[in-house]
Amino acid sequence: MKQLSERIKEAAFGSLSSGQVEMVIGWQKGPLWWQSFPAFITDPGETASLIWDPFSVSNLNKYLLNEVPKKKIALFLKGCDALGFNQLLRDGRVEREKVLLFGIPCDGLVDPARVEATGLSKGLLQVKKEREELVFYYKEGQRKAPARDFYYSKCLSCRYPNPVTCDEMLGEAVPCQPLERFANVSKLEAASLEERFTYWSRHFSRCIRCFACRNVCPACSCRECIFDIAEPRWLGKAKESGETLFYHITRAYHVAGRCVDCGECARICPLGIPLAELNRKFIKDINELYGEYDAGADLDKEAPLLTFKSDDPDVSA
Amino acid sequence: MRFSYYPGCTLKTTAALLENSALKAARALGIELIEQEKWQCCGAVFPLAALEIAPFLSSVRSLAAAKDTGEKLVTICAACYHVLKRANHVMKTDRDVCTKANNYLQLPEQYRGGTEVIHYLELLRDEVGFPTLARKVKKPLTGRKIAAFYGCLLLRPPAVMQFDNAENPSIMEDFLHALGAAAVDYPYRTECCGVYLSVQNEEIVAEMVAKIINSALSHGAEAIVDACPLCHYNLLELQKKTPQGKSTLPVYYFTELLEEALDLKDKVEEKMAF
Amino acid sequence: MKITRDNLCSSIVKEIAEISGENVAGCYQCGKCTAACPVNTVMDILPHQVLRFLQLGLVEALLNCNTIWICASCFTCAGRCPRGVDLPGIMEALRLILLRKRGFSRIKAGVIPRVADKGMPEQALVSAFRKYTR
Amino acid sequence: MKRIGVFVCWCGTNIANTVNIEAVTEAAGKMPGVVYAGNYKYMCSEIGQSKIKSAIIREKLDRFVVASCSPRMHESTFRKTAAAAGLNPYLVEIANIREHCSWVHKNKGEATAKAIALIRAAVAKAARDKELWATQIPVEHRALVIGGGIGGIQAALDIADAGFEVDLVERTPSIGGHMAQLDKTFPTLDCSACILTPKMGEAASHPKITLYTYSEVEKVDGYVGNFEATIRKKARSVDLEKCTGCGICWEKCPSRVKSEFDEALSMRKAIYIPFPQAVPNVPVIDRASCRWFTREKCGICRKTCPAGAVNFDQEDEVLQKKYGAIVVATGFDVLDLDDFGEYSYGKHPDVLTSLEFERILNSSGPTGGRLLRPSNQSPPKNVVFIQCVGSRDKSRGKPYCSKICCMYSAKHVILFKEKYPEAQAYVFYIDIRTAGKDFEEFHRRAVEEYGALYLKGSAGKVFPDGDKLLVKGVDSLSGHALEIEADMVVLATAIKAKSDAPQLARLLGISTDTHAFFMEAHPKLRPVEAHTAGIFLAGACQGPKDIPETVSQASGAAAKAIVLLSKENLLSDPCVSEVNESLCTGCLACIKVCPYSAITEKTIEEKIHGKALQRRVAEVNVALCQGCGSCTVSCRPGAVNLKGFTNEQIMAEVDAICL
Repeated sequence: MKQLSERIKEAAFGSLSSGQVEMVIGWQKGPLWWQSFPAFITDPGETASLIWDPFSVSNLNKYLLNEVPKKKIALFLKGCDALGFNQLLRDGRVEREKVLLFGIPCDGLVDPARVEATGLSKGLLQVKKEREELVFYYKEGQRKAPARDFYYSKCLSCRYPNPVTCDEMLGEAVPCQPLERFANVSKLEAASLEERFTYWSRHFSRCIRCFACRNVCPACSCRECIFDIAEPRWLGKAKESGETLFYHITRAYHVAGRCVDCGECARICPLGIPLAELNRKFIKDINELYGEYDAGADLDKEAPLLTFKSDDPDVSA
Repeated sequence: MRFSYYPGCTLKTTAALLENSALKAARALGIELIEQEKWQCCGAVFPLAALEIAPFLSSVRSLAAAKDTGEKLVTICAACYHVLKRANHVMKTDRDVCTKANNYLQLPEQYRGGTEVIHYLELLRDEVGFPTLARKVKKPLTGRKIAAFYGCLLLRPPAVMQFDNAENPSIMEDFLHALGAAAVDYPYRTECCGVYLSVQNEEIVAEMVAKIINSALSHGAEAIVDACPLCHYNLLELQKKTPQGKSTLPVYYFTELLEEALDLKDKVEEKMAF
Repeated sequence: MKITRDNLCSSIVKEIAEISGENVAGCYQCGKCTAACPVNTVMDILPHQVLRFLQLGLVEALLNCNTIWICASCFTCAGRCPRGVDLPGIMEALRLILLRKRGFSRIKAGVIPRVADKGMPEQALVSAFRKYTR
Repeated sequence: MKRIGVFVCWCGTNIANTVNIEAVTEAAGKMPGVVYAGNYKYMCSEIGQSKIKSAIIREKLDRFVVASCSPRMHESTFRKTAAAAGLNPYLVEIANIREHCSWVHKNKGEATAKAIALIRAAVAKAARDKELWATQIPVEHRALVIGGGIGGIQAALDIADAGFEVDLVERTPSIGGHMAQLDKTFPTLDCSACILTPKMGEAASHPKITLYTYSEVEKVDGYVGNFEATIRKKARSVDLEKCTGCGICWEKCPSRVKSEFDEALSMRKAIYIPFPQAVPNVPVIDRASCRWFTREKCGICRKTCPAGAVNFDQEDEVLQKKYGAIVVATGFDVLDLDDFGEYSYGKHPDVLTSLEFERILNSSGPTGGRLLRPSNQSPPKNVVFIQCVGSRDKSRGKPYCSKICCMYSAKHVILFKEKYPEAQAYVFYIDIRTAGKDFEEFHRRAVEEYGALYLKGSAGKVFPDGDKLLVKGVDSLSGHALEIEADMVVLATAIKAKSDAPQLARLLGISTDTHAFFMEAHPKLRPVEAHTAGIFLAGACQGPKDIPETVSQASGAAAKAIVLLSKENLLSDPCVSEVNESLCTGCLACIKVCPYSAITEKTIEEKIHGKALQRRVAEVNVALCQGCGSCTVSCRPGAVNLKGFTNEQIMAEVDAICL
């Protein structure tokens, strides 16, 4: 892990100081043990502050949409981020030649909530990863625990831990042992209509419409989101359950066939709504109807919902 | 008005009533019906087989005799009318049969269908005229609801008989109106009464007659009138053998009503009383 | 049942055509004859079937049926036939073929006195004889 | 504030019997923006329209709603009314209270409520209507006719006679199509070649017609008035200009293959003309069976050609040409009988399809017109014709009626009996369908004069029985099961769409029905037009048809094409899509869903934070756009809007009904 951090610093310093790029987007450590924030660095001298730790979860590539580079921007991509980057590329929202990509193989990141749930967070100063274990540092000393026990659930079912695209890979490829990702979807599918409606109504009733799920999503890259447009007013402003339902269902449709299954929507949700399950239901259906398709994985493969073939199944039937 | 007249066997025997009343009325209307000398049976049925020549011959003889006088040939019996008219049609249209018939008969002059065969009803309609007839009525049959029955022989086959509109005839109703009676319209008036089967299939015929009588009754008829000795027998006799045989409907020849309306009936009875 | 040109054009089929002067091929089996027939309920072969059997050369069945004797020659069928087929003439031909056979009479003379009542018109008796006996 | 008028139509009793007109008019008068509401018995009539016009002037209406029948019926009528009163025609909305309301409901109260809701939606939409203006598109004055059968020939001649250039593209080496294969034609029995070949010659020599035989249309771009087609002229390997058609080449050619034109009943050479009257009368080399091309040996044709016309090095030629109109006349195929084993087709040489029988009857056919049994070359005495082989058969064949079989089977009976008066013809049929001038009479002749025994019913099986065929069938009229010993069995095989019709449909952007026949724009009122503007249909490619029908449809299609070609400019419907570039993210999903290829990518430059930034957006070609709206639903940011049916308008309609 330390070695990877070093390589990130070197890559950032190298590309900035050579003038190859005008900005590097990476991660910096915040004041608390679980805080690893996005960092935007233009001065080669500041590259030493960049880090890679088990909390570098933020997907950096959506920041590209706000930057207007003259030259290139350098970016660090985890496996899931690479899928998102490809989707932005496919949607015409980024230009490949304006970006220098450093790939980071990643076998999983730590969910601070799980650390808190075990009580290990009390007095915790710092967490580091050593091989398969996490080392928890306290004033009094340190404790160790198996790393996988603390990973985000989205990481446990990750199918692309190694970036599918990059200019330079920083680090060795990691093995991939994903858990079954549709287990929850199948369980929901088996439930009755009423049970499903209750399930989602209960979750959505907590939604505060902060739009974090949309903002973090690499498939949500519109210049102006329809939910923000005043005329026509697609989405009412009032906190009304129908409007909330409309927002989430419409968003699920908008990302259908383009969702890269990075799980960021669910991770970012401050209310813990399992939004990824909604998207995974679409992925499962698309796979069953049109054959396996992983958005962002292969740029040469036709997107099933954007192509018409005469032998497409008749979904209405 | 002078016409050749072909009576036929039935009119001289079982249907004498038909002939007597018809002739009496004719006299009253100033019509001369000259009965043909040496007339023979018309053949009774028209030979349907195209190759049969012999059954034609007696008809042709009468037709030729009428032609000699230059007069139209009048018949009163519907069956004779049917046979004579069809035989005449064949003589007119079938070269082959015509030649054969002439060869058989060895007539002084070849006969080729020149005679016009008319029925007594046509005589009343076309020669006398129903309006004239109406004027000559002395005792109008006012208030009498009478159903006319046409049967087959006058009407069919339509292309040959050309008697009236075969599916919707009106001559008998017009006749009834001329006499002052009310004509009852009912759907069975042109159906077959089945008389050709009466000799051997009485039950079938009784059923056919029942349909006709019931149809007339249900449309308000108080009597039925016909123009054919065969229908007349059938309607009169076989309605007694139908399941509803009890409520019988009086059956008249059309000439009987004519006689009555012209007020000739009493005189007959007077004569008979003498 | 085997259909051959021989039974389609047998001598008896030709004879029927000759006697009746009709071409049975003219019939296209609309069935109007049967629909119009006043005695169709008591026939064993319906009028249109008579024509169909003839088209197929199946004369034997027709010579053994009661239909040809029940036909009252009322000419309703012929008057309404859209093909101008003279079915009563064909019935007559079938009857004649039988009547021309030695010894065949549909009505025996001896029966008449039993069935004929006094009022029966001569014409009914004559026609019965003309139609049903040799 | 908008000044909206509402005009409620009774449509005689069609609407008035089910909808309370007075209540609807009163409710409409109170809707937001409505300043006038009235009703009339027939709004589309002259009187009705003048009522609208005078109300526009009197009430100073700036837009109006007609509550009447489907807009497909009278939208254009009322747009003209608006124009006549000085309003932009696109400021008119139709509320369909007939098809969507009175015709589908019985309860008057409910129907009235629904009519009011529909009008409220139309009023809400009308309030957001904007003036729209049609643009002009120039027309290319040349027509493309695809398919060189009788339909294509007729269409080409008619268009050319009107003075327009026509390119006639035919896939096979000669024009003529199926009609060239026929012997005689029903119901007049004139010789097919005698009436067809003069037309073929006329097409070939017409100064305005260019024939492209042995050629195929590979690609069609563009739109009405401005199509651009790519035509591949396949290498004939014979020079069209040099060849005199002397025939030495095909006499000498040693390769023999089955003749497609003779339905494989005879052999042709590798260098061949399909039939003696072929137009052009120039052979082609079938490279797949030619020894030179398969083994690089032989070359006899080149050596013997006195004109030096044989050219083994000839290559395919690809042309690109522009056309204003396209007539599709690609004809039909006959059904493959693999699924109909009971007829022993392919098992016994004397079981033939009707098209094969046609070749055997034909004097230029494989037997020189002598009607003989293929098995032993003897004259047939008993021939059984079986109709509806694959037609009206929804399980193994086609559910539709092939339409021509009743008539050509009667023709076959007559031609057969003319040759062999003593022979017997049997025809199994399910129904006889002879709708057409002199058709029934023709069929009756086969029955009455030629003595064919028509048997209502089908054949269950054909058994090869020695050198005979035993046909087991039924006469359902008499109720008799039958056996007929036949010398020949002729199967009236179903007609089907060309097997590659769906590909051509995709290439042209037109639609097909469930049986792959090309779809007409309206089955009754627009039977010769495809759904795509500027493309017309002729002949059996649209559905089973006989020659007279094909010819009349071809002339109809030609007339429609001529109307189009004789215009200098076309007015385009202004109800087309437009892209809001500020919202467009450049994902270009719209390009992929557009059925008319009307959307392209373009790069725009904009300034962000003082820096010039280039980005891609979608752009609509208004001439190509047909206003279907597929792009608008594919656009996630809602950047594409259909003029006249904008998202704002649709939302306003939904709100007016739901809120």
